[in-house]
Amino acid sequence: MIPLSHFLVLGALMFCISMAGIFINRKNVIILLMAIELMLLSVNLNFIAFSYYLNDVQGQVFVFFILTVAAAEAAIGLAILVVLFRNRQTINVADLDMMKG
Amino acid sequence: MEQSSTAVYLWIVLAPLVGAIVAGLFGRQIGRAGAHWVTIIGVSVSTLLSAIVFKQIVIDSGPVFDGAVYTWGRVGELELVIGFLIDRLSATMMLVVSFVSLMVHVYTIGYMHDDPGYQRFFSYISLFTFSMLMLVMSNNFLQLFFGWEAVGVVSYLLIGFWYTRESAIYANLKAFLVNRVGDFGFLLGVAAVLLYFNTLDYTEVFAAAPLLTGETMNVWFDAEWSVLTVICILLFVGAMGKSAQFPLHVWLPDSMEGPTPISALIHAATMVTAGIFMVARMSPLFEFSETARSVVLVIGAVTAFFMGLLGLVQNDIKRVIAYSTLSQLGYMTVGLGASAYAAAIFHLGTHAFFKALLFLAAGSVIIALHHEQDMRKMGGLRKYMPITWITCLVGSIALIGFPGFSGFYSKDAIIEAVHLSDIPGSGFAYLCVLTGVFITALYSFRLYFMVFHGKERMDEEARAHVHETPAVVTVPLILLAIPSVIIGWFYVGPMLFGDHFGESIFVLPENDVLAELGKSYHGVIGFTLHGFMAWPFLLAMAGVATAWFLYMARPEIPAQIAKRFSLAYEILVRKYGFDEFNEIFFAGGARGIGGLLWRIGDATLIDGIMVNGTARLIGWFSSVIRHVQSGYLFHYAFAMIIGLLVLIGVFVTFAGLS
Amino acid sequence: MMNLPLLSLVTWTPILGGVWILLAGGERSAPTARAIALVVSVVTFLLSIPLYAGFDTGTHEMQFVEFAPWIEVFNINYHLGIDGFSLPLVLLTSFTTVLVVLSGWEVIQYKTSQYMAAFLIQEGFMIGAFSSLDAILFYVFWEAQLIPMFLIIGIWGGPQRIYATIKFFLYTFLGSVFMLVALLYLYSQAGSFAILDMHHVRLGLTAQILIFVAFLLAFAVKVPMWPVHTWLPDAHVEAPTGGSVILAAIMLKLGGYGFVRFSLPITPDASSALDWFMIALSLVAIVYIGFVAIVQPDMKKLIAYSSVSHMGFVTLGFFIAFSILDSGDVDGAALGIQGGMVQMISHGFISGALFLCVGVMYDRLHSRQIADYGGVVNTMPVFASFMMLFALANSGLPGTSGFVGEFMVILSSFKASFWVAFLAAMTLILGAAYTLWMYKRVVYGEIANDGVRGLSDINRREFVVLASLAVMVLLFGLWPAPLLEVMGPTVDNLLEHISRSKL
Amino acid sequence: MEHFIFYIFAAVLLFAGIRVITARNPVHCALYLVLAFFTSAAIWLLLEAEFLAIVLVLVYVGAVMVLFLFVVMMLDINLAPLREGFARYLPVGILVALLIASQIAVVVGAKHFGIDMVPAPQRHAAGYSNTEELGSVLYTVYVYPFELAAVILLVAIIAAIALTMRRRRGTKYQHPSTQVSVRREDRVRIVKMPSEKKR
Amino acid sequence: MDFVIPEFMPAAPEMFVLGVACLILTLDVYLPERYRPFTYHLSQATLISAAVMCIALYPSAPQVTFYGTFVSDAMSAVLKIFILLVSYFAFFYMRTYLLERNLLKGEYFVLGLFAVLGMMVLVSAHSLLTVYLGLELLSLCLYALVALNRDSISGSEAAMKYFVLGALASGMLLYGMSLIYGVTGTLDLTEIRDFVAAQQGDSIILVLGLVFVLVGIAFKLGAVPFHMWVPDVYEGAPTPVTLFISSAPKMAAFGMLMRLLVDGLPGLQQDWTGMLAILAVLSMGIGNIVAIAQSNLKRMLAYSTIAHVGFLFLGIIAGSPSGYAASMFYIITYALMSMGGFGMIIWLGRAGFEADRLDDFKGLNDRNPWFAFLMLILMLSMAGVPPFVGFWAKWSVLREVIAAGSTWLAVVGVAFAIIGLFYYLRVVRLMYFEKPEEPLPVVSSPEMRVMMSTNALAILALGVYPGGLLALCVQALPG
Repeated sequence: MIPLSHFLVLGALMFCISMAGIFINRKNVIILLMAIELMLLSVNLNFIAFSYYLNDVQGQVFVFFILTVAAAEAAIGLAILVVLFRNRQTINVADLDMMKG
Repeated sequence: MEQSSTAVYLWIVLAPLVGAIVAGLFGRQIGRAGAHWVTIIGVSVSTLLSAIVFKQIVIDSGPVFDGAVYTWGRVGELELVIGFLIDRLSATMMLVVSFVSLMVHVYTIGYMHDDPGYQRFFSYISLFTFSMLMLVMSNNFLQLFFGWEAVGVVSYLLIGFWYTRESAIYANLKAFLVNRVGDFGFLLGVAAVLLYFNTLDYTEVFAAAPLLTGETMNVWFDAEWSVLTVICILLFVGAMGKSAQFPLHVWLPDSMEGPTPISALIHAATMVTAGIFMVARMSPLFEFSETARSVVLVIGAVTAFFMGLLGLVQNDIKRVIAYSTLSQLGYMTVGLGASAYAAAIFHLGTHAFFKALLFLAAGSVIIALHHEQDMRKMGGLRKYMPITWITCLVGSIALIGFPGFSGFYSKDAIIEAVHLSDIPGSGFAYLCVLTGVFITALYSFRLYFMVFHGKERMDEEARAHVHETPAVVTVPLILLAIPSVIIGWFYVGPMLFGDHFGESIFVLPENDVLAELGKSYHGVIGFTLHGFMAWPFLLAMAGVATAWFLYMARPEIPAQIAKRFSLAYEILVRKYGFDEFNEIFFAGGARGIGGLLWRIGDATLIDGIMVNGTARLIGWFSSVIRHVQSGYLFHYAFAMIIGLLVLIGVFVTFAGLS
Repeated sequence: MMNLPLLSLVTWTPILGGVWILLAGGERSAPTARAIALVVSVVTFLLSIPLYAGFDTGTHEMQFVEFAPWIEVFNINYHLGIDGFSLPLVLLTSFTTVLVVLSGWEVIQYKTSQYMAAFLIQEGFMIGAFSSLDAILFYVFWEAQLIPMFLIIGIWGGPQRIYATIKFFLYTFLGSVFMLVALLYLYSQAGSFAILDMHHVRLGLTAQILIFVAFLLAFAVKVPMWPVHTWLPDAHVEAPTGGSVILAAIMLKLGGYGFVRFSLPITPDASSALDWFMIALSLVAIVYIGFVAIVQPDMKKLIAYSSVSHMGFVTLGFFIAFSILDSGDVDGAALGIQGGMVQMISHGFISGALFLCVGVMYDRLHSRQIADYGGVVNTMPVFASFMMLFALANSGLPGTSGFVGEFMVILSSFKASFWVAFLAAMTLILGAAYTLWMYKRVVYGEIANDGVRGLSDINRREFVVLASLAVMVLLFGLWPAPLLEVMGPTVDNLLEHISRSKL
Repeated sequence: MEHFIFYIFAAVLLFAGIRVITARNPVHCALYLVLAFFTSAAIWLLLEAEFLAIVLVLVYVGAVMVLFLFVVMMLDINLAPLREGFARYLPVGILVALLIASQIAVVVGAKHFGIDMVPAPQRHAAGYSNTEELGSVLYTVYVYPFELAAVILLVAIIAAIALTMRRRRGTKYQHPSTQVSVRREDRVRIVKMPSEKKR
Repeated sequence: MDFVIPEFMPAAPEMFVLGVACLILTLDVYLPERYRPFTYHLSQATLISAAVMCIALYPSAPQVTFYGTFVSDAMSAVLKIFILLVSYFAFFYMRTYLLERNLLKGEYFVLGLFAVLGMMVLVSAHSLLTVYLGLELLSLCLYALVALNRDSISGSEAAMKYFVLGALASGMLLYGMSLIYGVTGTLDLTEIRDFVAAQQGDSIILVLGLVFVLVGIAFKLGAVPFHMWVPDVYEGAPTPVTLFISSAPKMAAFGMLMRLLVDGLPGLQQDWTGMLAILAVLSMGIGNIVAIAQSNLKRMLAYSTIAHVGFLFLGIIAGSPSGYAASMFYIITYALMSMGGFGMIIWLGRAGFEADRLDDFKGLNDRNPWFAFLMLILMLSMAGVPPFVGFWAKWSVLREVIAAGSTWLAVVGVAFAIIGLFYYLRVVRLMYFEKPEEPLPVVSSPEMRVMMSTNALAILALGVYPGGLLALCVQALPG
């Protein structure tokens, strides 16, 4: 039987990978959005693992809502991305430095 | 006549004040005549009343008056009042002060009659009279200090009367500051009195004085000083300022830069006597501190001798008299130091008369020569202005202490007193005062010969206009000449050996030199005759002779002497370099320190580094930090993650480990 | 009469008057603004007179007390009252403001209504600060008055005004926020913001010292004491005449007032533990600043420095008291504290007067540099005599109010130590030196330049202002008894209070 | 057996995740993300979350990832410049990531969540339906969150439209109302003409 | 299982807002152009009437409903009321601004209303799930609002940064929630509290979860080092949106903080107190210091927000009901002030001219004394100078933190407050001591004047008599 800790460690690793993805990725905003999806995925993994080992459905419900929200988030994120691209003709992260200081 | 009340004393003080205020504030309205009338009336009133008081207190030996006028302020038990103490001493002083001031007022009418500041001048001198009277009539240290400073201020105003003259306004600032140095000590003295007597009232302080003889205080790190000594010396510092004792004498000669011989006279005859009076008043304290008295003695002796020397090389007629004043003040101080207070006061009185006489005479000469003050441009004036000549001669004789003239009695008494005194320094003092007699004779007759005899050195058109001065000038001369001659006869007895001052001056029997002297006193005549056989007389005569020889017979010699002993001469002309020293060391030093503290301390350290430095530091810091906000998403994300990392590290990992 | 809320009236009349001016005054209506300002300030002054008339000098209790709940949740109340410390300062404030309004009469042409309003509001805040018995109420007034002064200096000031006014605001704010912390701490100990309750809260020595330091920051900056005094010369030099007058005459007094109202009674043990430090600072102020003042080329700066030096006597008087108390000489201590208080009042008159004098000259020649003057007496004799009086008063001449305070403080400090008195008495020389030297260079001498030649003597308005101050200076110099009488019981009570340890 | 399956999928998941953030081409990234979704769906199945696993595949792989790909294609970004200077930040990135990962792992590791601490629950019976269980609570206990989720989706729609929709010149639209309300007269015209004579 | 209809009344305002929002949405689509203002007035009416409902339904005791996912207590009621009022002002400014530049679109108000709904959900959330959903609802609306002016380059950039960082933050929040759920086995805040209270031994996993949750909160409030989005978003977003973001959502975020930390995890108090202390010091420091270097007023106010958040934390660090009350007072008054500040910018600006440079305020006293005076009030109030309400805000948090015994924090706070005063004074100085660059008088619509004056004078009035609001906050947070 697989111990809970394995799932959690896996989730932690995924979480850190996605976090790293957000700040080591200097170029493409889309990849940031994907990293965010990945992050939510790892959170979901946590919830589901817990809910299984706690034998409690709430975790899965929570995951359900996270999935919903994540979809909405993705939609808005992509919309913003489109607007940005129309204004700047680029989605290069390193170009988004109009405002600083 | 019945005992006069507070009202009378108040009138004595206030009459001149009223005059001063009226003349000062409404001078324009009442005009010149109005100004001098109102002030003269004021002063005459107080002179008259002082005379009455004098009669009551001194002649009829009425009871001493000691009463408060109003409470100035009260702090807990300590009550500070304004009040009068009228005893024989103060009565005498009141008379002298008011009389001399009256003379001055009258004389001023003539002397200042074409000066634009006529009213102002009258208000000043009336104000001066007021302050001086407040000083002598006070019954406590607070009021004493008040009068003390007030006369200082009026002298400041008088010296700077012609405020457009650079020399005048330099002199008055100098005078005020030097006086302030004296007052500095005086105030500390008053503070000390309050500390140890817990009151500022004369009578209480004097009553308690004997109990404090044993008391000591710690001034230096471990040196225990007698309290009374400290108090007396501190007070005497004040006296040194006012009475222009060495080394605080520097202001007096310069005050002659003041407009007129009148201000000079004010200082010479009255203001400077404040110090002498004060010490005499404090005799109950000084008596219990031999140390203090020898300090007084030595200081006085030094002043008497060395200031006299300076008189020899001066050519400004007023300055010569000024230095002679300094020297005579030295004599008085010596008298005080030898606890011959009466003699000192006596000399103060006689000196007031003949010195006033001399000043007025000099003034009259100056008017006659249209404000020429250099003796080298005078000579042979006796045929042009006989009255001035005679009176001036009388004055000089009195000054050198020719037996029979007033100066003789007072001065001789002091010399004898010093001779008899045996406190430390008396020997040195005796030497100084003896030689001082010679010097005195020398410079006063130098002046006399140079002005009234010899060949006429003034220029043509000056000579053409020379003539005797008007009555307002000459009358006071005569009025002053008479007492300069005779006053000694009447007062030597009662003042020195009688009980003229009664209780008001306190002398311990063991150092009552005058009583000692009194044993050999057999009336005026005997005293006078004895004078002819005494050293002082011979020295004086020698001085006169020398003066005649140098300035009548062989006028070229002085120049050669000056060349021969050029160094000594230089020193004298430079007045021992005091002015330079003060100018460089004190004035310059103060400005230097001030500038240093300002630029280094305030501007650079506090403002530059502490205040603006902090501001600049923060500004720099902020301009650096703001670059962390680089505008790049990944940096922002990185910052968040680092924050997360730190929080986890601190609160989870470390907490977990510990 | 007595049942009127006098203190509230005196506090709020000027504030509301200021608001009225702002509402009434467009820039066109300068005359109206002046008129209203004068009326309001005079009314305020008249209202403040009954305070003195009805003041019972027999007790140290607070009088004319007004009490109304303000913030019930934290037991903060609108609590006013005056005792022997506050009364003279309140009167001084209402008196000075009238003169300030007059002095700015036709001098201020730019935004007159705002100018007048600022001063009236300022007056209200200051009176409020002097008469509040609730720490927070006090703090609100104390801080609020920075705003009008900030604007006064900044809008109507000289060329460097912006630097000066921001420095002024930041400096003062720096001090007061730490006082706020201290007050809040005291609240956490005493459970009440009433100042009188704070007086009786017991505190350990460490706590006392920390609180004392916090208070010190606030009050030392305000007084100002060396070395946090450097805002004062700048502020004074740049401020318009009225601003300098209020600043010197009253705002500095808030610092001294703070010491007797807060530091001494609340932290007596810390105060006596640190009195050597305070005395040292005071002496530095007296001597060091005295020297600095001598070399100032700018009249206002010189007077500003002399203010610092004179305020040194205030703090000296307050803190010399402790070492005297140790020797059990209560009267001596009282002498010191009363001396300090008298010094504050008299300095209010004198420095105010001197700044007005400089203002009179500045209005004519638009220069404050001593070098630009000389021989003023030839063209302005009346003015010269007034300035002479104030100059002498500034150098502590007996018979003027300037003497009284210094005299008492020196007397009492001699009781503590010869050398303290010695250094303090240096002011006799230094004060005379810098004041009269300036007077000599500015007023005496030949007419220096055509500017001076063209000067006209003071007009009736200026005469009234200066004369009324002159009367005050002489009155309190010749007869300080009433002043001392008012303070007497309060001072005794304070001494009785601080002689009891809180440990 | 389970362990074996788990480790396989875990490995694939991690690999896919790493590739998502490191692949050069965004299209590849998207595809790796899809892979990640698939593998985690499988892992969820191990945890008996069948419904969610299926939803994940359907909704995410079916909808969200398609949207991503669509956008990637739509904004045809030239891929060349999007990569340089990547390696420079990699080390620090890895370092920080590992630091955090290790710290978390220490906490959530075997010490607290080992099999001995948290015993695995016994399997559900054969008849058990994960979907049913979720469904039963979703509209009752979680009605309020459910409504909120609906609102969120609504907001997403509004926002997406408001942000991206714009009317261009020259685009053609159908107008159903006019189409419906068209009458015969508008379309056909009857012309009467004589019929042709016969010869 | 058996299903009982939950109590709806407590949630009435939320449902009302939701309903009207949907109504407006439909109207906005079908209403002809000339009736468009109607949607604006309708939404304003909604806000006001929702506020009225909140007052009417003011709960005497906490009411939990929807199976423990929703709670309505005094705190939520008070926060909701102020959120609605502030949003009322914000919508007004939004409309004036957009009309001047004819950018007006119905979506602004629809999204605004949904954002308001999100905040209401957030402040009365009683379960991790509703906290998350409310937060997302709010955030998504805000992202959209920031980008809604589609042709503004800076707007879209700001939106992108806001979105990515926001998503990152909510991801961390979720991770934390998952850990908390994993330990406690429940999402209900009360049950979590009881579990933590009951459980002994090391709570290290909970602390780990707490850290992640706290990051989410700190991000929403904009505390250092999770503040990076604040300046850019404030500068890039359209000014009225900035105004909105900087006012109402801060109160909601405060509510979220209260829910999660105080309602949910009081057991870990000494842990989150320590974390908040670090964040507070950093925020006060960085915020105040960097603000000095700003030349753009919007950015300056952004940094001042960060600093204010630092002060806000002080009250929570105090860890007592009165401390929370102090923070609540702080956040409410702060919302008022920042609204006024940005309102000033909107009012000074014109079509084609954003008055967001500091220099645009030069000589305002010459151009329009009244508005200069109002700005003076705002600035000094933010600086915490009496007699303005900003002073009372600082006063109350300082009082609490001192009462809690950590005087050092208070000292640090006031030290930074001094630095803060400097840049607020700089604005006053520009307005009063400098000559205007272009001395043209300032034009403004009467209702604009009324709104601004009410806003600023409210700050003055609250400064003279803060007692009422203080009392309200205190009773809104019983022990």
